[in-house]
Amino acid sequence: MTFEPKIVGFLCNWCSYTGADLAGTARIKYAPNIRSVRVMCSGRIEPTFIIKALFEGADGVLIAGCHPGDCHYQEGNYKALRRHRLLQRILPEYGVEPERVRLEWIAASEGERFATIVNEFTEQIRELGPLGVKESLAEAMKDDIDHHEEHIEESGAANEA
Amino acid sequence: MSERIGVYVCHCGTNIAGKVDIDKVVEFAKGLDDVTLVREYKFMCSDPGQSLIQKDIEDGLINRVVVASCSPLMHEKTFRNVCTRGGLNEYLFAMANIREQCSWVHVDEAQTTEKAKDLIEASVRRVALQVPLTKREVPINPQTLVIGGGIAGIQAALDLADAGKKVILIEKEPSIGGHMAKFDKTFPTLDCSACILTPKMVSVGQHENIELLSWSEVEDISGYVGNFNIKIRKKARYVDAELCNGCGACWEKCPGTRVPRKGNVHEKLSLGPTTSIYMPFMQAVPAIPVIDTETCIRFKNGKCGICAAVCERNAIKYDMEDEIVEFEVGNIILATGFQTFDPEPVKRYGYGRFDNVMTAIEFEIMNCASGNTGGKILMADGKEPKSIGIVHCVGSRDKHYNEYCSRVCCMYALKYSHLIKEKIDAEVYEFYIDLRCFGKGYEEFYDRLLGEDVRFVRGKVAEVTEVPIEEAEKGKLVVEVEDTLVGMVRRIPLDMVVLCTGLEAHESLPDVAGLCSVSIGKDGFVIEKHPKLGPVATATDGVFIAGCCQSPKDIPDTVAQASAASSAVLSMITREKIEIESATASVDEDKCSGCKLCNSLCPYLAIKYDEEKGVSVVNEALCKGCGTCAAGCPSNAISAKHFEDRQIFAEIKGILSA
Amino acid sequence: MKYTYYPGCSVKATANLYQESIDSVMPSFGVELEELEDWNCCGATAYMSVKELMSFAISARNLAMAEKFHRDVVTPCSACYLVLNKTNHYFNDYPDMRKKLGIALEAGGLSYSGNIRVRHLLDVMVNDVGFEKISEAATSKLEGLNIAPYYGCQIVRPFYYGCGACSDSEDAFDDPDDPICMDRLIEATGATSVKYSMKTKCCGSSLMGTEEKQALKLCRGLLADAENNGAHCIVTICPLCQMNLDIYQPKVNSLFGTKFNIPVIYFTQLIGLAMGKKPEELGLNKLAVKMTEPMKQILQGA
Amino acid sequence: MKLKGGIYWGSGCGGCDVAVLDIHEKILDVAEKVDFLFWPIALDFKYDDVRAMDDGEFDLVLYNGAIRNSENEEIAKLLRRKTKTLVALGACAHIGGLPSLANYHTKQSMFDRVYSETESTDNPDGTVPLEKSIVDGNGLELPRFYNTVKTLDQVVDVDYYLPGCPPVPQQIVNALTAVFNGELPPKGSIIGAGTRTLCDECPREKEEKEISEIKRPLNMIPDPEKCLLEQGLICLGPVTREGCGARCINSGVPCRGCYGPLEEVHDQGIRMISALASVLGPKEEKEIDAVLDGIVDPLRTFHRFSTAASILRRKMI
Repeated sequence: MTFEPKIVGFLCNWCSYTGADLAGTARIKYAPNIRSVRVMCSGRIEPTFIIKALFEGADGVLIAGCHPGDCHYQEGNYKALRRHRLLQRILPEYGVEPERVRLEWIAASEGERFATIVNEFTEQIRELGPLGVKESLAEAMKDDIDHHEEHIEESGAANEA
Repeated sequence: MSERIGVYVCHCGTNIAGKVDIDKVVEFAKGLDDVTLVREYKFMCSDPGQSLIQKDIEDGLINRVVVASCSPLMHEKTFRNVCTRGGLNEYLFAMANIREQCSWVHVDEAQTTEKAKDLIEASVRRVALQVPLTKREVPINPQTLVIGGGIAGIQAALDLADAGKKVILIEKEPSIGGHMAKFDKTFPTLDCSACILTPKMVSVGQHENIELLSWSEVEDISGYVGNFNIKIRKKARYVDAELCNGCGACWEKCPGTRVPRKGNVHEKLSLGPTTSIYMPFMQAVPAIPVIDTETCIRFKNGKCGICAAVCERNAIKYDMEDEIVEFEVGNIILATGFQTFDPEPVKRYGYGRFDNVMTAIEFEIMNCASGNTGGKILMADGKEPKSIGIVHCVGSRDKHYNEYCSRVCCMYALKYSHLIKEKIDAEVYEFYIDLRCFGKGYEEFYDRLLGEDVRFVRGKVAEVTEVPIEEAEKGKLVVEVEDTLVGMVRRIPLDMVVLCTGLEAHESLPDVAGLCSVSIGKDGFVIEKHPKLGPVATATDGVFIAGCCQSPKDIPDTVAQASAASSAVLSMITREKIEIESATASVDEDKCSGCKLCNSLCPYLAIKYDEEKGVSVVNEALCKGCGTCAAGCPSNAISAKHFEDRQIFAEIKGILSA
Repeated sequence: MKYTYYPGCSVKATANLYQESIDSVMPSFGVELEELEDWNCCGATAYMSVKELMSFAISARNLAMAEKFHRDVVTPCSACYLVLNKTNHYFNDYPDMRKKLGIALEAGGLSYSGNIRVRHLLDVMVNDVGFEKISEAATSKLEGLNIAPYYGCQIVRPFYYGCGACSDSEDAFDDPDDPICMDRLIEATGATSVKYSMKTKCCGSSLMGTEEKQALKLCRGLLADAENNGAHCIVTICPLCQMNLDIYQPKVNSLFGTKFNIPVIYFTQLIGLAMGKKPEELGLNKLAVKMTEPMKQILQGA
Repeated sequence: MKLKGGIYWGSGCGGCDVAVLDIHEKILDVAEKVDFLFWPIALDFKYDDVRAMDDGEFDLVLYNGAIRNSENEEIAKLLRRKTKTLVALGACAHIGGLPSLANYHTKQSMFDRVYSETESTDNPDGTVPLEKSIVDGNGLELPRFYNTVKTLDQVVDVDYYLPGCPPVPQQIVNALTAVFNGELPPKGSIIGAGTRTLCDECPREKEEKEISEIKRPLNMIPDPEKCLLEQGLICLGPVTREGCGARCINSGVPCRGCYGPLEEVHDQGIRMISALASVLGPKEEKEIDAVLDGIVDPLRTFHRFSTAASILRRKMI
């Protein structure tokens, strides 16, 4: 079976979520790999959400907000941008390709652009392959086993006896 | 505690059911934790669909609702109301968007169905953690602030005042009237501008419900819908408004020169007196002069005092100072208007280099009967021009300056042609890209002009130059233009060129908008609440817009929008109270350490530090619920209601559970 | 400051006086121009409207060869500047064209990533060297000399590196509507720059070969505007502009009955004169319209 | 009757044991109330002595240090069985501590570095520790070195957490007193620390923040009165639990985060990223990057003590 990337989108209510809706109203087809979480403003998006999404199995995360200057709440998108820039610096240290977390400005009128970005991003992630944070963690810990466990079990049983 | 969640899957006719396997989705939803019942229906938003949900709530079968249908932007309100009617708090409802972002945009049925499942699981997990929120109401102060005394502000103020509501109208110039007061005639009816505007200005000045503050600026705005606190700076006029009777003795004797008395005709253009103490034009309201301190001899070197000497009522007060006055209002109407594009940077049109290249507003003033040319059309040297070119779209529809169409230039250009033809015997050329004559009576006006011997040349003017090639071009301004209808480049020698400078938001707008937390778009105009359905409101409750601060518009549209804004304000005042956003941020004071990190994050200044408690607190009346502070709070002391961390985590888990 | 030098065909032939002045002046400013080996004609502006793909392809060959040096390409010719930049622009902004050009280059064993910046020598002088250095080097200030800076129409066109068709890109080195960098350069030599309207107007370019009368008409306008505004001479930055205004000046006079006698020199020659170099060293002896008496006097005074 | 107590160190530096001794004369009060039956750093007892005890015989065991190898895990599990109350003492047991910075490497890469690559290593035969080896005919067994460092509660159930690197002695006294008086909070609580972040007890003046340059303590002398973060120093105080008495802050050194995050903060380091980035001055990408360039080794700075307890826990392999 081919690898189908799982992509989580965090979209701001006023521009990007509306833009994504517009892609729907205009019946523009795009890759089904993205599932979006709606927040009121891209300024609400915490890096923790992104890390959590990666941990829970996302292969890529798309953050989308209003274009600079167009934020419904004036400046939330700049906060999103700054958090994204800093997050990008630590992802490689985790062994996560920074391209997996993408920030885009998508206006309410840019349904077509939303679809294009999702398609492009899906293909990009497909090329990068699965991320598999949990699998990697399990793999990294598979030999971290205490061989004495049995011994303790036995001695515990002996005590009880 | 386990919740009883009801999941309602909508077919939306075939819109969803055509792509999503409803049976599979229903079966899947039944298996989710806390889900007690799952129903499907053809149109969930229809009356029977809504009743299904309402009945289940009333029967006590469920205490949380998930509707899987269209976008929440479409029907969230509808289903929230259903919950309320059923007796369930509307915030115990969540929506899965399986239409706009699922069935409508994907091709493969199996994948679309899988996505629908994931979105439903996310909503189910989320709704389980949602908490009831209470609606909040604040009272509305019936007084209104109108910023800007052009025709938009005048109309809005009069509408409100006539309805018996108090209005504070502020204008930064010495008189109200705005741009309209500078016009001679208005298109397409050729009404005399002064004749229709002056009575309105006078009404404003005399209205018992309007407090007019001219020569004043907004200093500060704080508070929130229904309860704004306003600080206004009344600039010193140096003339006591109580004593002055507008007799004019002062400016008749004033030796100072505000508008140069030497120089060519175009440089000397003015509507009112050219002296340092002046009224901007003779019909000014209030009819009280003001001293221009930049040019007043008294203020420059203390050596004059003529105006004070000639004033019989002793109204001149050189020691007057700016005064700050404060008001409380419930609503604000922004009507800051426009300024015209400065064509100087468009070097190829030669404005500033050539005497006889003038802007539209200069041409208006020259045409105005009450101006100092007496409405005569003259070249800089005082002679009558024999040929005039009118260049459209200067600074408009141009990626280098403003991309938008300024909407009024085509029509005022046509008006100019008519006025020129009426007043003098000159050839008139209109250089246009497209003629946009869309309003009532506009196309007819254009048609009329076609019969008035005006030369229409379709093409964007490349250049206005003084360098002659042919003999006939010597001593003339030459307009070089590609006539796209003829298909050739033409050089047309002219005596005078009028640049149809576009409309831009007034330079004072960003500051004022900032004070009311209203956003400015990249075109420089205020972003309205909705471009189609909310054109007079803004994203900030209680702040409305009228006229050219929203976009370029003509007088009829401005007046219509001003009336719309005032009726929106009236509707607010009449209901006396307003519900405000429930999904706000709130600070857990037990967790807040008072680090003040969040204080600068709020665009609405809703977060303040409470010195006594040593914690930051959110003024929920000001909070719009963007959640930026919650994301920035290092100790998780701030939670964004309805978008709490745990709710979003649950959603993420749900999305990725498959 | 080292650059890859793309001289273009003109300076190797008719405009060798331009090259002479470049060779004479540039080393003093630390500008090292390393000529691109095996360069070919850019196709000039005319070819582009005849065979677009072919013209881009031959132009792209130069860019591809220059890429391995990772330096800016500098050309003294406005036409080369325009064509190479336009090629870059089409290569970078039109995926179809990029593909086709990629195939063409591959056939020649070359490849291009689109990352070479093409600059005019004037850009290098005013932005990399700077007016201050020029002013320092101009020991013989040309006070009293009125010079009309002639930018020509090609350098100000909006095909700047990598920016699509926008003239307000930060890569643009001067205002396309109202360029002033050469005015400032003239001031730096102590001379006075003449303000005139036609400074960015076309000289007729290659029309001189096909529609001579039209081209001469354009030259006449230019010369007239410069003269009316009191110019002693015209300074240009493009071999074709110089040739049209200089060599064809007598023809303009005979056709239109005018009496123009305005020397047309290159900006590098101007800088050389201000540095006190001998006219012959700068190729000034090869002008068709010789330096006029008033000019000579000012130069001697300096 | 005296209580039966034990103190154990897993992968740690011993600082926590010393912190216990640092309660000075109060140790006598403790000794009056508690019989220490197991405290490897101070008293000679054997694992077998513990194994011989009844399950739940200890009233209280303080476990400090992270879980780095199988021995740490084995004894953690043993003590869990033998005690009524198990307390994770110190940052390592609580959130992984400094040892968990090793999670950005693998066992192999660390062995390579330590046993062959360091500049001072002289190991021509490439000898590395083996789990089983024969020396002079005698079998020798070493615990297994884990790939991933864990917190105590990632291997056993923990009753209470006493954070800090090391915990402040007074907080240890407070916690022990609570045990003696039977005044313990609900299981799973943090004891010996506050409920807010360090800024609450930090005496420095705080204003609204806008940071346009990141600085390092070695390059500046901070204003003694003002918030360190506002002065451009990366201070983890805003994301770190109070309780230490702001000891570093008072010495002009920014907080490094040893007391761990507040409840419901899922990831201390990532939280700091969000908070810090929120209050940076610039809006343009290039300018933002220029400010961020000032942060040396951001991930380890933000996760200095909490890597093992962070969401991703380690570098992917």
